[in-house]
Amino acid sequence: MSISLLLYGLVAICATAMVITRTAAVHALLYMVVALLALACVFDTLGAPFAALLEVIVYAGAIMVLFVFVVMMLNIGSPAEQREKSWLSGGIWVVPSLLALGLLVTLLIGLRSGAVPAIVQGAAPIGPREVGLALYGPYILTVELSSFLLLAGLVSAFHIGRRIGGAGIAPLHPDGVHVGVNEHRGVDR
Amino acid sequence: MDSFSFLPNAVLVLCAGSLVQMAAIAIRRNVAQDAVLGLVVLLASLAVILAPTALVLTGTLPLFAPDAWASYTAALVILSAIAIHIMSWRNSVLSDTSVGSEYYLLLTLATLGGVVMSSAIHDVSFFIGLEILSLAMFGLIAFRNARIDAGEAAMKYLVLSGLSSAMLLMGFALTFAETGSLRFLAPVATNAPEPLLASMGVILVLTGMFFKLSAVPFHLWLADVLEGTSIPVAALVAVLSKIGLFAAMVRYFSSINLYVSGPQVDEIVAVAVLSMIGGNLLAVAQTNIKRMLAGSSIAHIGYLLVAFLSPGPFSFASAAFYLAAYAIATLGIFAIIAGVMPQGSYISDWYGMFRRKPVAAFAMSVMLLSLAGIPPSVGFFAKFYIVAAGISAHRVILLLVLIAGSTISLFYYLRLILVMILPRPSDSEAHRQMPPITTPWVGNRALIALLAVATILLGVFPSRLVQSGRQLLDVPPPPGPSASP
Amino acid sequence: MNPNDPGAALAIAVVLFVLGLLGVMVRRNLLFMLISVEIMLNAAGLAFIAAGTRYHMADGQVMFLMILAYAAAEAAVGLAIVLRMHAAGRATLDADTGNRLKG
Amino acid sequence: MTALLPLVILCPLAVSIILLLSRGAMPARATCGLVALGMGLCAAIAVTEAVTFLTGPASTGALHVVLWNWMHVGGFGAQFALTLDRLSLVMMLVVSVVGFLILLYACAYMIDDPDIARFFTYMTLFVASMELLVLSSDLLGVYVGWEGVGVCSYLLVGFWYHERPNALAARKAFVVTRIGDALFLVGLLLLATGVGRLDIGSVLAIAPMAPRPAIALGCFLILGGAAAKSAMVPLQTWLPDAMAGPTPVSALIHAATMVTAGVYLIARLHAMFLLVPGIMFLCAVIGFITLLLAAGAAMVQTDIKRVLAYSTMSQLGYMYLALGCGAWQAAIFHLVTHAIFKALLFMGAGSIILRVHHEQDIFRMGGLRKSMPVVFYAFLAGAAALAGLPLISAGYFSKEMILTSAYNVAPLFWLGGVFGAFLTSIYIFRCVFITFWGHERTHPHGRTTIVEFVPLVILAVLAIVAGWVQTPEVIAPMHLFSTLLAPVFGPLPEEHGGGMLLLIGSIVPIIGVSIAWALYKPRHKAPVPLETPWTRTLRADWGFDALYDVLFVKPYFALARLNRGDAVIGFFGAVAWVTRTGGAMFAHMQSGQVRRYAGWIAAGTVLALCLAV
Amino acid sequence: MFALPALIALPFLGGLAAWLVGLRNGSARLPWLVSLLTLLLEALLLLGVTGMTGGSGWRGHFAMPWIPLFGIDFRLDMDGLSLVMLWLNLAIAVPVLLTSSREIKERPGLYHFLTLATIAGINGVFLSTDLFLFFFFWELMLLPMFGVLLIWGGEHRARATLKFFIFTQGSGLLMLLSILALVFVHVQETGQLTFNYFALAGTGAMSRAAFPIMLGFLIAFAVKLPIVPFHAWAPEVYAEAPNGGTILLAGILGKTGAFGLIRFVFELFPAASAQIAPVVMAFAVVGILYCGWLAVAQDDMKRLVAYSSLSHLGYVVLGIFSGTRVGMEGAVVMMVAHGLSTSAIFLITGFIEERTGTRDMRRLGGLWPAMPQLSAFAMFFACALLGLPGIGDFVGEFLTLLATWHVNHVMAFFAAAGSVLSSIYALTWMLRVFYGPPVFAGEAPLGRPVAGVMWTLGAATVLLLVIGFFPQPLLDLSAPAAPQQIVSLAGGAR
Repeated sequence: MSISLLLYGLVAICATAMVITRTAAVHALLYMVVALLALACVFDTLGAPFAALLEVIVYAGAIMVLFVFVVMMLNIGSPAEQREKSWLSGGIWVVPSLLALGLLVTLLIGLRSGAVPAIVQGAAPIGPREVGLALYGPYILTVELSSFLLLAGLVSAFHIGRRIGGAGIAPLHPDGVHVGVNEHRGVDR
Repeated sequence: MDSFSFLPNAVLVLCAGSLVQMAAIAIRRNVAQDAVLGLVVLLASLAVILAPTALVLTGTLPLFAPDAWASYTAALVILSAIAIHIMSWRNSVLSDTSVGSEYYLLLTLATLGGVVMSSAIHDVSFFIGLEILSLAMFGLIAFRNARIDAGEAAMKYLVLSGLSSAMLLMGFALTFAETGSLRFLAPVATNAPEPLLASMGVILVLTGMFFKLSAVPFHLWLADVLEGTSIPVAALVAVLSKIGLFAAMVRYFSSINLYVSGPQVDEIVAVAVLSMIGGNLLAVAQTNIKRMLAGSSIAHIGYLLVAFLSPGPFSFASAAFYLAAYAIATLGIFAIIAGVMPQGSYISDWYGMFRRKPVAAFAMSVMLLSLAGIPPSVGFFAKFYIVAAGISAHRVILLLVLIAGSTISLFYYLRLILVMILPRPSDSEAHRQMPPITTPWVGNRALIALLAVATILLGVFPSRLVQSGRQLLDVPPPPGPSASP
Repeated sequence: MNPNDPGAALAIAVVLFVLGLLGVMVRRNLLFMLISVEIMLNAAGLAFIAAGTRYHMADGQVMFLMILAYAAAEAAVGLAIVLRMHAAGRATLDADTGNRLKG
Repeated sequence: MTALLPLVILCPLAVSIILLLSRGAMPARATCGLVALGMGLCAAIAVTEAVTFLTGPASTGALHVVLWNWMHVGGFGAQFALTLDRLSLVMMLVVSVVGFLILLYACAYMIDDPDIARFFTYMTLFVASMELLVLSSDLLGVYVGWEGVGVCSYLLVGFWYHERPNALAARKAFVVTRIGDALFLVGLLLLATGVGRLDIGSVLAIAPMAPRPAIALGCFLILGGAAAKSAMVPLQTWLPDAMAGPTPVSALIHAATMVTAGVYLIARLHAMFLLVPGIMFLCAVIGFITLLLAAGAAMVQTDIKRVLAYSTMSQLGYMYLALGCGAWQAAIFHLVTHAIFKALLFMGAGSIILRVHHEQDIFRMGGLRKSMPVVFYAFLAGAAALAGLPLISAGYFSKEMILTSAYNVAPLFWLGGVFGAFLTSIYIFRCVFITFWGHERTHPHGRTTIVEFVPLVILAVLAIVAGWVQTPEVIAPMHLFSTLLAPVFGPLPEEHGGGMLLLIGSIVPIIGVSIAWALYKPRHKAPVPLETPWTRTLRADWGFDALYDVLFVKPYFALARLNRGDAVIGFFGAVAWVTRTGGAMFAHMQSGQVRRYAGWIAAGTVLALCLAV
Repeated sequence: MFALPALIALPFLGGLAAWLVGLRNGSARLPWLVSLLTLLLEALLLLGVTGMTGGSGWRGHFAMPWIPLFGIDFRLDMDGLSLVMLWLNLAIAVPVLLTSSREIKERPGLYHFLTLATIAGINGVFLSTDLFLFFFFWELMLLPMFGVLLIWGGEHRARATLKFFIFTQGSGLLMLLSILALVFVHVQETGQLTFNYFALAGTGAMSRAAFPIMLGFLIAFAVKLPIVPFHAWAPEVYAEAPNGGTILLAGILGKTGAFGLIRFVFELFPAASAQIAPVVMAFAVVGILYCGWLAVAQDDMKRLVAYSSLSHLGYVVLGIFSGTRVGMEGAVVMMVAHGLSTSAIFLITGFIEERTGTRDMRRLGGLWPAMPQLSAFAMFFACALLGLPGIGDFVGEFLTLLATWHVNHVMAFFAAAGSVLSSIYALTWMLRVFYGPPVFAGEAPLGRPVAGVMWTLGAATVLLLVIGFFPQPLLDLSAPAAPQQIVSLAGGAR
């Protein structure tokens, strides 16, 4: 079981590494789906089948699909890939890698020195039932409030997306300085 | 679990209100009607804060604290929201009937997020409040459809906010892994020798908080966002979100002994120093008034952190007072900009304002002096209060930095006043036409007048506010009712 | 290694988290940034679940749900912004160039 | 009678104030009348006071008039009080009488000047200050007069302010003497600290009990102040330039009174100086050097007033020599005779200058003997007194008195003094011969008025006969002057080698005059000034002026000019620059690139985590 | 009872009235009259107050609670020192307002208001004996000054104002820090939270933290005075301010720093200030020489006078830090005399600027024949600058030097050498402006003298002479009362 956990984890890590290094968006998204599926397996191994399911359904199923839609809408072609390749070359990796490495090392040190975990031996997995009880028991307020979170996201996304069709973007002044009149026009329409 | 939780009245009212607002939009779009509705909701939520009773739900986790600190900061958040609401009205950006209604809805939601945060005593409620606010802010920041800047600002904020939220969550997760509790900072209570993992978690949490507070070096987004978005939203970013977050931060650390130098305290000290110096230096270099205010805002967060780091008889009271002073002055400035010269984003646009709009210029000067901490404005007493707190906690080095920072800040505050007094130089920037000057609508005028009068009156007679503040906050806010984790 | 030891899972979470962070720092394409942020959020969720397992508490999964909700909402809003910026003339989704807000 | 004493100061002061308030509206003649009246009154009161004092009961002691309490703080007190004793009596008489005569002369001299009111405002103010200086019983009061005369000197040197050189000379005169004043002031601080008050009587009473180094320092500082006022080396450079003022000013201030204030001061404090022989010796050396240097410089001057100026310095050198040798009576005696004959010389020169179109170069004069006989004889009398022609001049007796005392201290001093006298007789008669003999090179115009004549004649007579009040034992047992001052200075000490010295002292001036005649007797060719590098240096005050210019004046102004913007302000400017640069740096951090921002966030977090680890 | 607060309120209200009156009809006459009336009333009030005598050196007292939670009172006390400073303030105010009508053409009402508000603030500084209140007034008196500087200042006023603002406010914050530190030390020792000057006096004297606390006060006052390394704002501000503002700044505003040094640094921390006294005195001596030296190089008349003013303030500092009674009283006399003489000189330079249109001495010269009376006054005040005995400045200079000599001979020597430098710059000023061939030729092209200016100068002359010859009443009056003298009274009041 521990082997499988590590295996799944390794898959997830490799897939994620592929995600952030791909030049083509679609490839990256596919690797992302792989990573998410691997993670779902990790969840399941950890005894969280409900979370694993949600991971597959919501993350891989909904969110990633949303990304794919957008990629399709934007129609990013091969010139974009070339550009991505050029962006990813050279010294651009150095500083971020160092920072990431620093973060990784420190966090891993923290993990190693963590207090001995209070492991509940042989416990049953925390299934949907337990989660449901928790959600609609002690966390009922949280659930209610998260609906407002979603509402805020909804309204925001709706509002931002709403104007795409219209010609609501004011042209830029050649020198990049906004002219007040333009703004007025853009607004008053 | 036979635990129980309070549900702050304001949260309830704001939730219900936002639903009503949404329904109203769905039924019939009318900006004026929706705006009034939003204002009513905000006022109602303000009114219920003062109500002595609070809803108590049994069988739930304790998510909210019903204490004075929560009421005070919630009231501050709602009052800020009301001010933002008032200055938004007749804003040229929002006068578009097709989208204006959502603006007020988002404002209500943002207020909800702020209020939730300010009374949160649990990681979950804090996270939810934070994200309600963030999501509402994405929409609000991007609200200036007419300009690409708004989109860019929203994008930057979104990516970085996501990053910092992830950090925050990682931090929560690590502390949870270490302590098994999602209550605010149970680790300190449970584990006597501070475990490394938990303290790392706290540091990650701090990253998330500092990002939202825009403390150096997590501040870089603020200036861009303020510049990119519309003025009322800038006020929201600079004031409302910070009040909520600072309130939560105070509560999050209320059980840590801030006297003892640990990694977290060291980090906060370092960040406070950097913010006071960096924010002011940043503001000095700016020519854009909103970016300048961003720098100023960063610096003020630094000052607040000094109060935060000075446990003692004055700590929270001084922070509370400072929050109010900062909110009054900053909101006042944004209200004036919004009312008088919504497009006057460059400092040089404000030349000769004392001749063109003497009252507004005077009010602006009062606000700037308050931010600079010069009597007889309330900012002076606030700074005095903070320095008193710092002195009583022997934070001498921090205070020296505070003074250095304040001295730098004088430069840019005064420069703006100076620009308003001086006539426009004939040679420079002659090619650029001045943005038009408008007359603020009566509500905004009343708002400006109220804030200006409050700035001076509270500066001269701070006694009452201090008194009530001290009564409210005599004891530091507890992490919550004494329920077992 | 104890199979129920969530330490390994936490380590995986940390690695994923760092990879996500690296992605945000390295990529210039907005879309990849959003994906990287999703990775980070996901890693945080994994950490919660792992921690929840350690104490055998459902709280970790509840937290994961909240994260999920936020990730979904954020992705939606983020993608909306991406679309809008694209429509506004940012053909390349490059977050570096064409910045008008700086200094 | 004590009530009258303040009037000596008050009369000229009142005149000054009236003239000031008149704002020049008064007619010139009325102004002159007022001045004559005021100064006459002053002189008359002074004489009356002197007579009453000498005949009165306290004639050997001192008479104190306390005017008012000036300040009294902590342990320190100072009063405005006047003291009349025999020394101040002599000084008062010199100032009042000579002053009266010179002002009378000035009435004629300045009558055509439109600014005559201003002139007399300053002049009378000067007299008042000088009277205060000599009468004050408190050293701080002396300092008031001391500075007052300094300012008046400044004002009068720069009286014709239209010309920049005059103004420059005035500033120079004041600043150089101010250096001495500062020393004097420090000396006062020292005394005030030690004594608690600056009352001369108390100071002198306590001085013997004070630690010697302190007294030495105090005496040194006061000597410094006196030396600057009296244009002694090394602070002598201002006096020749100060001749830029109207000639009566030179007569009154830069010959008769102000420059001798230092002599008076040291004589006044002689009891203290006696305690420190080293300072006395220094004083003598200063006088000795000055008398030789100035005499040398006077040899080659071409400007008649500068000749007289250097002669003044030289004569003051004699006085300092006398002071240094402890010959107080001799110094004061020479002071009095010098006041008479030098005032006479200056007024004579003034009359000449007035009539030859303000020409001051003696080589452009000549032959004035016939056209201005009265002036000629008066000038001759003065010159004789200056040269110390035996028996027929006042200067002879006083100078001999000094030389005799000097011989008793150090024969070298005597030798130098005699050499100085030799030079003196040469240069003054060079001046006389060139000016009054030979061809007329500038024709005088106008007439010398009676108002000018009267003071000239009176002083000429005095210059001839005044010396007889005090003669060497060898000639006549006449000791009026030393007897007069005996209560102050004690009896005259026993002197040795009187006869021989006297003989040499009497012959040397005659030789000098003869040499002058040989050199400058009337010839066909007009005399021209000697032009060699040496004479040029000598003429320019031995190069002192140039040296000081290079050493002090130029660097002072040039460096100040260089630092005009103030380096300290520059420092704060640098701080501001650093701030701005820092601001720019922080602004630069905001590159607008999201991933950079993310990088900063990560960096902050990593650093904090490292803190934890 | 209410005389002391009235002293502060009256100018403020009068100024407000002047402003309002000026708003109603734009003429300059009415505000002028109103402020004149205000000054008259103030003078009467002050006259009444002068009669007040209390035991123990404190002559008047007023107290009411303000922010009781912090132990902050609205507390005013007056001793002889404050009385002298109040009179000086009034004396300086007269020419400032009297001559305003000539210079201030634009918005005269506002000018009168700002000036009078400054004066009110200064009065507050001189009277307050609650440290918070003191700080409040300390900052408050500057605000209107900034307005004066900004609205009516010269060409580079923006820069100058910024400098002034940053220097004074920055150092003020340092003082705030010190005040609070002192208060908290007091709290730790007695458990009583109070800003009362008298209560804190004991703490200040005793505490081991006295030295750093004192330093904060010292720096704030040193900036305001200013003492030399902190003087960087002064020349520019003096030069750029309108003449009324310059007079106010040099004449009285700077003196608040000296007042603070006496009242707060020296009386609160006698031991600590005695400890640092040699250093401060050394700076003062350096300042005397340095500024005296730089004054000579200036081309701008006002800058020259500014530097001379800085040089003279060195004597004040010397006197105060000599730690002797002689020095203290000498410093007070110096302040008064310097206030009068510097104001008069700035009045003169202002008048010259008004008439000739320039302050640049390279373009001036030979003014004496054109304006003989003014020149005569200039001569007199130049003499005051160079410390001519018989003029008030000398008394102060001498007493401070005397006190310095007590402490350190070398310093006294160099300080006395400053009188040589002062004579150089004062006479250089005369030389470059009034002497020499006339640059502005003609009979009287510069117009007739103005009676108001001349009378003011005459009054200043008379006052300086009176101080110079009869300083004793001033000396007797100006001795600061020790805070310990009122401890019992304070206990009773609280």
